[in-house]
Amino acid sequence: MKRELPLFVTAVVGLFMILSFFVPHQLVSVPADFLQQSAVIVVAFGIVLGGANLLRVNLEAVVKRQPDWPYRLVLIAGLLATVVIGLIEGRDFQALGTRSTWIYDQIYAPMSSAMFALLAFFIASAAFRAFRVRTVEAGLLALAAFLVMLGRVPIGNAITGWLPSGLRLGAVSEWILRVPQNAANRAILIGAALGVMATGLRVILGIERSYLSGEE
Amino acid sequence: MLSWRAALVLAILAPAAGGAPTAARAQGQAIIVPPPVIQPSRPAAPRPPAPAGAVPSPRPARGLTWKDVPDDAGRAIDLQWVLSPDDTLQRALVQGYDVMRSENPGGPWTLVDSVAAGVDAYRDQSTSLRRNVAYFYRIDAYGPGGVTPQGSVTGPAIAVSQWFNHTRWSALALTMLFFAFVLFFIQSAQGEGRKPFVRRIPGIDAIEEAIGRATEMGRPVLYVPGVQDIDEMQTVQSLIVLESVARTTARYQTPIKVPVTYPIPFTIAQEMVKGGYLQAGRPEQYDPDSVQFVSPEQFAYVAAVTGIMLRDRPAAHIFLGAFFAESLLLAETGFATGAIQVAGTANANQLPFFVVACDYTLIGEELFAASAYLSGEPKLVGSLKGADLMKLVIVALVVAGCLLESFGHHGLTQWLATQ
Amino acid sequence: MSALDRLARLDRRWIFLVTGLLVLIPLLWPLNLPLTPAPPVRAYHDAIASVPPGSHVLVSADFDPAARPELEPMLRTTLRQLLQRRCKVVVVVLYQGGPLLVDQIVRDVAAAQGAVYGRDLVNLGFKAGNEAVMVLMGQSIPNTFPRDQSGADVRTLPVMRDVRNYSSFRLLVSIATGYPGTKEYVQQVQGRFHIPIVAGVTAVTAPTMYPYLQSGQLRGLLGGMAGAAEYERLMNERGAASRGMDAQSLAHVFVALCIVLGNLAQRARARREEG
Amino acid sequence: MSVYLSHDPGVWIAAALTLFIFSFLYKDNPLYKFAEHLFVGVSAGYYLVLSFWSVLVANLWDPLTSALGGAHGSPLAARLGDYRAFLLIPALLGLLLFSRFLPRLAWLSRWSLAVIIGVYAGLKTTGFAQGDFVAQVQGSIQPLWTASWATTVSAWIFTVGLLTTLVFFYFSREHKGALGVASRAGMYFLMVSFGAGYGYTVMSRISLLIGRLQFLLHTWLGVR
Repeated sequence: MKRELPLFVTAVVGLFMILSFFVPHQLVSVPADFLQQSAVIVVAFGIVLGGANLLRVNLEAVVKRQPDWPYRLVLIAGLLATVVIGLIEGRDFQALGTRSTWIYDQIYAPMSSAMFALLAFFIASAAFRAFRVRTVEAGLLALAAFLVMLGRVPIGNAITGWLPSGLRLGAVSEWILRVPQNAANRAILIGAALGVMATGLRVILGIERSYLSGEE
Repeated sequence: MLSWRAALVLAILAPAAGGAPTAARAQGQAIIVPPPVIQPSRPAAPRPPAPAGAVPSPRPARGLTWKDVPDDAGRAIDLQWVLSPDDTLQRALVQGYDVMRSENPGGPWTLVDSVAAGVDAYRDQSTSLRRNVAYFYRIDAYGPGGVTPQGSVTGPAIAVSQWFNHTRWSALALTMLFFAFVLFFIQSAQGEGRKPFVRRIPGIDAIEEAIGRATEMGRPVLYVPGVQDIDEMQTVQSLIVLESVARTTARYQTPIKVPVTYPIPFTIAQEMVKGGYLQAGRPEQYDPDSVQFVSPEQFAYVAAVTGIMLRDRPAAHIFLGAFFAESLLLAETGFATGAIQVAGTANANQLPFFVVACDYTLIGEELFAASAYLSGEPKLVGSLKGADLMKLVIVALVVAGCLLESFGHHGLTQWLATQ
Repeated sequence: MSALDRLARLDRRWIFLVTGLLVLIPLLWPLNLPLTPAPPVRAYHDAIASVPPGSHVLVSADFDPAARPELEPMLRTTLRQLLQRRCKVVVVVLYQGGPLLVDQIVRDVAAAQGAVYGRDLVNLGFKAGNEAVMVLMGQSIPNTFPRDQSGADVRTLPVMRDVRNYSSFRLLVSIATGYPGTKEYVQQVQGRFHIPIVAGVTAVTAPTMYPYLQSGQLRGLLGGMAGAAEYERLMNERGAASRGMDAQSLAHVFVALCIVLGNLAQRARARREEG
Repeated sequence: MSVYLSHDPGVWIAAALTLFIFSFLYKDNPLYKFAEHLFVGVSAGYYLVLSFWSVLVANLWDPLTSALGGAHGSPLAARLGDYRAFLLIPALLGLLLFSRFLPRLAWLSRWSLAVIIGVYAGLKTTGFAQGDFVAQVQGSIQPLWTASWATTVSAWIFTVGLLTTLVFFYFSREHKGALGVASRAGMYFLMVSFGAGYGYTVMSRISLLIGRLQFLLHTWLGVR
């Protein structure tokens, strides 16, 4: 029962949500909307659960003096400071001039951007080390990358300015994106949509029941 | 022929084009009742009484028609009217129109809303509108010279709730067809009790190979279930695959590390790994800390995962799920550590980085096939067959559609149209 | 050891260094290469330019600081174009890391354009729940966002007086970095509520948007910093995106060069190992 | 070119943290580890506070207290967007998640998971059916003969690319013979698409670095 009833709930809720996509009547659309609201709320509870868990795991690491415990302390301090300040500042914690805003602007945002900026370096390094042209497939990949990369910046058109406008790098890269890229992309989208729908159906009908596995 | 909806959109997009509505067709039964008694001050209207003299009050709007908005829960009524002849740019006699509503042709009237001059359509979906109630509508033109009620009222207009959204016929038909295929193959695979044939998918086979390598080297396996929450089906799929992977690592007695971004998938990932160890008959070896909640922030997560790669040095990296920009950081850092890497995602724009920097990549649908393929269970594999049959239907649809379009027939395209 | 051989063993940190310098130098000494707006960019600009003055436009700004260099110039220029057209702008944020950043940009542009907050535009702030929120907005926006970013009751704001749900808007502008973003708007909103959508996305997501552009589900598209710069060009501005395009050009050439050199080096090594 | 250093301590902290993260490019080091752990802690805390105020308080606590306080009639008279006392259900489901801290009651959290998974599986199934499946199929249908030869050629290449790539995803047969040829062509289209994606992405990545360098140069060092 600990497993079957929840599976039954998933099935009922899932089928009802599918139904609500096709049936606008209030007897269906209002409960469906309520279920969506509920899911949003439960997920928010989950975030609190996650925070508590993070705190527990790292406190344990500090208490046990694991090798990297001083860094864990930094993590705990960051977490607690952000949470406590945010809760004290109340529902307007995001207003201008609050401490939460300061933490966001001076700590969270710069680090997030800096991590993201590392990608610029990695993309060059990946191009140098990993783009191995040994097969026709890899050759096509490299060629398309080469053309699109240059075609997307002003310099691409500048160096092919002597060609008719339809053959300049900008136009060629647009064509690659619009035709072959688009075709393959669309097949991926359609295939993935079938995958999502099949997985969704299997989960809803409890055929793929394992998301509620573990012991009884 | 222009559909009513298209006409409405056109009318909205070209408000000042001479003022003639494109298609004012009476779809609702407009009954003409005697003109209402014009009172100098109407209780519901916010407009001040007309100043005497100076500017003439505008001539009225006319030809008001209504239509119940289709495919909804009886929450809205569409109105359309013919602009006042004075509603032109040259003669600034009309500033706008008041949409008036009453449950009685004789009033009392309440103001629903006002629209600007040049607008000849309105969708009444105010919260005060109730379904299955007969309403009467009137459009009052107002300007500097005062307010002129429409000469007639329209009604009774009733918003009715519908049981089926007709714009979704094609989605319904194709979804049901697909579900029927999947269920049929699941059923027949179950009946026959043997696994239907599925071609080899190298990327999925590589997962076990990678775990084997890690075992030989005595190093852990890193499993990354994407960076999205549980509302992403790729995350759900990845968590399902995680159980099979955990079963294999349990059998090989190789530690597994699963850093997770969101709490709900974290909770499920714990269940999955535990379940995998249970199925492998080694529940005592399950380490609750092998699954680790990190942070929903994608780059905080990446920072933590690259930390694991550099410090714990797993020999196999498995990235399955929804990925965004972090795919390159993960795959390239992983490449540098020399680990064997298997990736899979349906996020088409991240596939290039995985293809370049990983040993094997599951592309799009292959990710969704992974759980069925790995489990080898006949009924799950059966669902792959259903998807395959659907692909043949799609090929047929596209070919037929292209041919029909080439010969100038647009029926199929219109049937599929969702907008 | 030949030069190519040495290249094959090159420490990746040298590549990091060159990349950094190629981006840094043009920021200090600009080259001012010319820009030509691509058709999807022009369509984006024209879609906004054809919204009648005074009508409402919904702007969903779904990005965090990480996507700021690409999407902030788009959001700024879009808000400027909308406010100059006297459109009523309603901003929402569905992406988790974004609310504060977006609020700063919105207030900044509003102040510069002399727009009055609450009358000409409003920022409804963030709501968690991804697509579920998008669908909820289709029922009622004031119910989904009872309070704006600064906590004011939205029903008291003049700009929200005529706003009920998607049908109150002439156009939806989705400026988005990932999930939830443009794709979800197309799936959940465009399909259900039939509102025209234009989008500004990062260069990464742009190729996946082409199918939607071709099928008419998107009316216009800005892709990455180039899209932002070309849009600035159409608006006759020279903003942050236009200034960054020189660094882009050099870096692109370098990455292309990396592919060629990497392969030459690898081939040389392979030949030597054979021989 | 002139330099004018920022006087804002916040900018100095932001610049330092940026450089700590960049130090990873040289190698993993204590400064990077410090930034990494601080980032994880602060970001998790930020999401917690955000969910608390913008969902738990705004969408649950506020409507619930006003409904139970009898602010507008019966607490059970729910309507679209206004669920009153029914909100106790998600509140209960949310609290059940915390049963995971009590091993003997941990199974209770499955109820919450069951509802969440049901809602999203159902929502996604139809969302993808309409947006990615039907709409994409419809969008792929185009005339194969047009007045312009360039459009016609593109239409053929597009259609062949789409169909062969779909064949690549066909699992029920071994890819041999005609199927093998088609699937190989599909593979080529996929590779061109990945290459194009890689090339297109470079711009995005460089943009981010430009953004950070602009911050360091202009905001922090004040280079004019």
